[in-house]
Amino acid sequence: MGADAKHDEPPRWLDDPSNVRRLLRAFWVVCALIVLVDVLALVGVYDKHGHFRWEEWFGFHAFYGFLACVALVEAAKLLRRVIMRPIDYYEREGEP
Amino acid sequence: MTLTPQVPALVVLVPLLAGVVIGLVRHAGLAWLLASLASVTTFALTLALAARVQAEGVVIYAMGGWAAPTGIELRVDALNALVLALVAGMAAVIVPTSRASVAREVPADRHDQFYALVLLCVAGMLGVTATGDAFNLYVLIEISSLTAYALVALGRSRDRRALTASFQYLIMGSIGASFLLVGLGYLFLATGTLNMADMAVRLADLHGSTTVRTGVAFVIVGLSLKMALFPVHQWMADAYTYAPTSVTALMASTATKVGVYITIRFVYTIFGHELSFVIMPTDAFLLAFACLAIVVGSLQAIRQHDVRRLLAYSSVAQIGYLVLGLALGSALGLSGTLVHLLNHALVKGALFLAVGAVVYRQGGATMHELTGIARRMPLTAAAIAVGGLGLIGVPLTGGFVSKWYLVAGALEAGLWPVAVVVLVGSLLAVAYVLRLLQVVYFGEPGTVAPEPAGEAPASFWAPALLLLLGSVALGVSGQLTGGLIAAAAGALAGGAP
Amino acid sequence: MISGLNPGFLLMAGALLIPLLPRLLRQGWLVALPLLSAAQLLTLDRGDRGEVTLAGVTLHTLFVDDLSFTFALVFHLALLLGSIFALKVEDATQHVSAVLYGGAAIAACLARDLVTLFICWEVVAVASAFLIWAQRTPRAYQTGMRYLAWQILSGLLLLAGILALVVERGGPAKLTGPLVFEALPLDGAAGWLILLAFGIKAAFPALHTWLSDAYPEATPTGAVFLSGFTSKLAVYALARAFAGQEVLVYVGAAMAIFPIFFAVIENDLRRVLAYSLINQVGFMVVGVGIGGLGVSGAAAHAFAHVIYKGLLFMSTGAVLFRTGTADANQLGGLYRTMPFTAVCCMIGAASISAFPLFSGFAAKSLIMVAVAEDHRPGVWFLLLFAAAGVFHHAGIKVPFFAFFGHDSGKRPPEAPWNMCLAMGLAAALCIGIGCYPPVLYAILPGPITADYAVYTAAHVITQLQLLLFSALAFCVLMLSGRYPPELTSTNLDVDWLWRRPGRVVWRELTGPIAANFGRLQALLLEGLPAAVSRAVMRPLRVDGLAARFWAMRTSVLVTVVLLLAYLLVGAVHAAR
Amino acid sequence: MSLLATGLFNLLNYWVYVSLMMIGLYAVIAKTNLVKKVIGLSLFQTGIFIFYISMGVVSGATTPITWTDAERLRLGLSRVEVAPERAAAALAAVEEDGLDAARAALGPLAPADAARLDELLARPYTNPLPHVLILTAIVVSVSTMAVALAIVMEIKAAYGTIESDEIVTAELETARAARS
Repeated sequence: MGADAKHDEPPRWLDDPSNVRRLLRAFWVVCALIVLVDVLALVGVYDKHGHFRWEEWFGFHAFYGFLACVALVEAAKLLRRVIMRPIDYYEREGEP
Repeated sequence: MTLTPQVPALVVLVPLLAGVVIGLVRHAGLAWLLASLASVTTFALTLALAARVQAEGVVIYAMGGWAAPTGIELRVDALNALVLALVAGMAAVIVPTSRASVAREVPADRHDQFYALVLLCVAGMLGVTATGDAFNLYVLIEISSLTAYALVALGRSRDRRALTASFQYLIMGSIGASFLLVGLGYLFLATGTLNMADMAVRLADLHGSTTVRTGVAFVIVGLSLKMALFPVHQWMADAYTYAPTSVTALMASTATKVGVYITIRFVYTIFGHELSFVIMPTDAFLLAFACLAIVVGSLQAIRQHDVRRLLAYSSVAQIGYLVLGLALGSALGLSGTLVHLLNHALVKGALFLAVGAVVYRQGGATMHELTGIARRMPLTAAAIAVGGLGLIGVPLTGGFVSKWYLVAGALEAGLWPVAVVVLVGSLLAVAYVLRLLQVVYFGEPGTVAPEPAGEAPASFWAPALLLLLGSVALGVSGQLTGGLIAAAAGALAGGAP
Repeated sequence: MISGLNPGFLLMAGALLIPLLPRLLRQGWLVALPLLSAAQLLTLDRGDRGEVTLAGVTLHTLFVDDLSFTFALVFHLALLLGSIFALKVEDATQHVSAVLYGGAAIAACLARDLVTLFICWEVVAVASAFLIWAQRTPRAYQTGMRYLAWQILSGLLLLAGILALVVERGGPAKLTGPLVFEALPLDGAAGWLILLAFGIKAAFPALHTWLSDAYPEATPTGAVFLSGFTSKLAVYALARAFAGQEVLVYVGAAMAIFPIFFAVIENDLRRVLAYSLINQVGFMVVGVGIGGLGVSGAAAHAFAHVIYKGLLFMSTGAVLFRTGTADANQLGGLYRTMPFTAVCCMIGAASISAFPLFSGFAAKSLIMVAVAEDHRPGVWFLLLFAAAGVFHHAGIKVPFFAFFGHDSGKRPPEAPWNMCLAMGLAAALCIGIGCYPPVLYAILPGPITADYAVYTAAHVITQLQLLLFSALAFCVLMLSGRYPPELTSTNLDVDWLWRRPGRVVWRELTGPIAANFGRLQALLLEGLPAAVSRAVMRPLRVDGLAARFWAMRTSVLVTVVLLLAYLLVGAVHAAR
Repeated sequence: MSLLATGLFNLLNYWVYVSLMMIGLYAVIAKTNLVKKVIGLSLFQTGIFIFYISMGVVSGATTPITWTDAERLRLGLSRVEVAPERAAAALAAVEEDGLDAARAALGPLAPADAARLDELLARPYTNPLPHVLILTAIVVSVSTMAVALAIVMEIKAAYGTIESDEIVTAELETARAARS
């Protein structure tokens, strides 16, 4: 099982913070590109054939996805204040 | 003179005489041998009798050649042929295989007495079932009960509480029988006969005079005690817990069933539909307590630590089902009762045999001693598992068929709450059975119990599995339910829809 | 092979052989059994029927159509993959219960009449509970009991519904043919009872706690089976009986939404997966509620879901098996020594998030299209929110916290070969279905055809926008430190209601009755008028203990009371 | 008042039976001494015996022994004033033609004597069946007592007491000891 062998192993590519930064930078670029693809739809290269009118808006899915996740996390943090209990909550007092 | 016409009498006489003879032999091995022979012979006789009933209809045998109503007659129809075969069959399975557990649980100098008592008890139960005479019924009930008290008391070498349990059983049993006696007295007063068939005819003409109604009340309450119907069930829990395990196996599978049989006989054959259900509110009375029995019995079972006690309380609930079916007053309900009667006898007998195996190996049968036995005693564990599923009424066991009938019967009668009680009872049964299985297979959480030395002798698990096979056959084959049971239920419910 | 035989019965019979086989043979049998059964399934034709007579009751045990075939097929896949994953488990009880469980689920979705369905429904309930108890901890025991109580309640409701149906159709006597399991109207008690029964198994909101409570407590291999069968069987049953019922659309939307909030703050990764399972089933329920294309979408989604959710539970199971924990805050950096598991986990994550080229994409878009075509903007918005959310927690959180993130220093070996094999196969299926959806579409029920075009530019681009920006949100929140830390905790759910106040009430109400019936009797007796009590009852009192002699006294007294009551009632009855 | 008196005295046996049963039941319920409980049970059953015996009673009946007409007539004649030769004629007639002929041969009697004789000749006998039954029930009851007392003796040997509350205490102590 989890033998702690940190010191003997060769360093991994991901262990290098600069590589992580590089990875993130690539990710920003990809995100920017995927929104910009919508320009093609605006100029009529492909058809969005959305069922709702807001689906045709520029970058709608991207912004909705971003906002949804931020809202989700912030709401969950609020939820945590209400429902978080110690791990043995039910065992501790619930038992007769 | 061939013996064929004498079969109805022999069914009772063989175990009775064998019991007397065994009481004289004073040799444990010989006693066991004779008892086994007698019980197997009796079983064969009951089967022959059942075949004859199926071929010829009601078989009537006048004791000593005195015709009824002067003489005492044995009267065997489809219903009691079934119960006779059940009682003798359980004895034929349990008595021959009981040697190891008796050797462990009963003092050596009492073995001959033990087997003699067992056979007398069986003879009493068979007699009760076969007789067509009401007073004879009382006497035979007392023969089987008196021997049963003594058999329970024999558990004292393992636990002295068997004595107090036996004493309680004796007091309650005697009061029950006395109530029955009083009730029969009133019925005799009103009808002037003790022959059941005669009594039925004359009661029909009396339209429930005060005397008759008093008699009915005494009989029903007395029988409730005898079959351990809630709320007069306490004696059973104690007696089953402390009696020697083979005695418990035998009694749990036969004694209360015979009680239910007598109740059916009285309510349907003797009192008849009008007196039982129209003039007297027997159905409401029995239904109410049957429902309570199912719920409270199961709840009490859930909380038990000793498995024999758990099974005893489960029996309280199961008797609730039996009574519920007969109180519905319809062919469907009665079919349910009869299938359940057979199924529960098989399953409970098997479960108590399996528990006997645990007692044999572990010295006790609390949850602690059952912890994780599946690893070393897989066959015993399997018997407990299958038996438990049979108690719940899982499909493929007879329990499913009987509960199906009961629920259908309740719905047919428009009694929604009763159907719900049956279902809730099954839910509670799931709880106590799975708790048991959880302990048997995975061990009680957080405890370590002594590991058993190994599987118990075959004489424990083999008969248990045999009985369970019977229960499964009951659940799978339509033969039995279509044959004797339907005939019996149909004939009894008679005019009722 | 055998005409009219429900393959589920083959599996259930085969399960009983397992404990009797020696180790190697058992492993072979575990793999061969689902294959044999699948072969039986594939030889059956659409419209095939089968009957079995049990104790005089004829059960209509088999009916094959596109809907039942789809579910039966994917259940076989799940059973096969799960069996391979669990091949090295020594505990025969787990194998027996897993195969019984899968077999019963398969038998249930091929059942033609409601009675057969009910029987299999109960076997599913009981067999699956053992996969939780097999963890053999006090906690697992308690959880298993709660789980089972819900499952049995579902069975009882189903039975009650069936009985109500019999009554609605004129009683047992008027019943001529079989009680065919078909579309049921929601206009009487029967329909609602059955819907509720299915709803429990499908983890409808507020009826869902058994799932999030129990799956994380199951054995590492048991959770794989659990994730496959129960809730999907419920989806099948809903699709069969209640397709197109408006109410399911709203229930499904709620199901898709609420669990993701719990998933974000949950630390136990298997519980995160359990919540996302509810969320995914929510999508399916919406599809069923819309009907038509929605049912196709639900079936497709269930098919894909069984495989990728199995894969996710397998990878977290492998982690749990190797490290002994599935808590996010104790894991991290495992990609170093468990690279294969990490890759498989990410494939599963990509599938559940519906990345193009993964199976979820081929399935989920059907449901989204069905919602849109049914003109339900509100539901559409909610589902889109849920789709973003599920990527956020199941797609990113699970692989990230287990295999990357903060290095826990744990260096467990790669999962055993059989686990890797099972995960590899599941991953291959996820990609296979994602890359070539027509194989899936070909078997689906409903109006969908194999040439349905799911890979349009618009679909792919909008989906990528949604997912990548969800990921962006995760990155931004993590980098800015606004992401909630992983904390070991119990998060309350609606089950708090019955595990805390409900439990107290129950104990107060039933405890005295059940544990000490004798005390109740004492209470009743002492409640009698004081004079009577003093004169007659004093000898009855023993120090509050339901001791034997005391019980005997009360029994005798109760007998007398019974007699009097019966006589009195009889007299009143006769007087009327 | 007279109604009450009739109820009380005509049904006296039944009142006794009910009282005995109640006393017996009370003893079973209330007594802590096990032997007293057994005595209570015995009383209870004795009550039932009286019930059975009472129900066989027919007022003014003879013992249920089979008499021939001649024997019955001879008994009757011995109780009334009648001339010996008429008695002889009657006895001869009863041998030939039965009771009715004998009664005719006897001729007129004093009214009191006639009524007396008629009653004696027609006298029913008590129903013997309940008495026979109760003999059996008594045997059963005796056996029950025997078993009960045997169990009480065993309890005395095992617990050293036959007081139920002391037995309960002993059991509780055993249970407590086992727990600790």
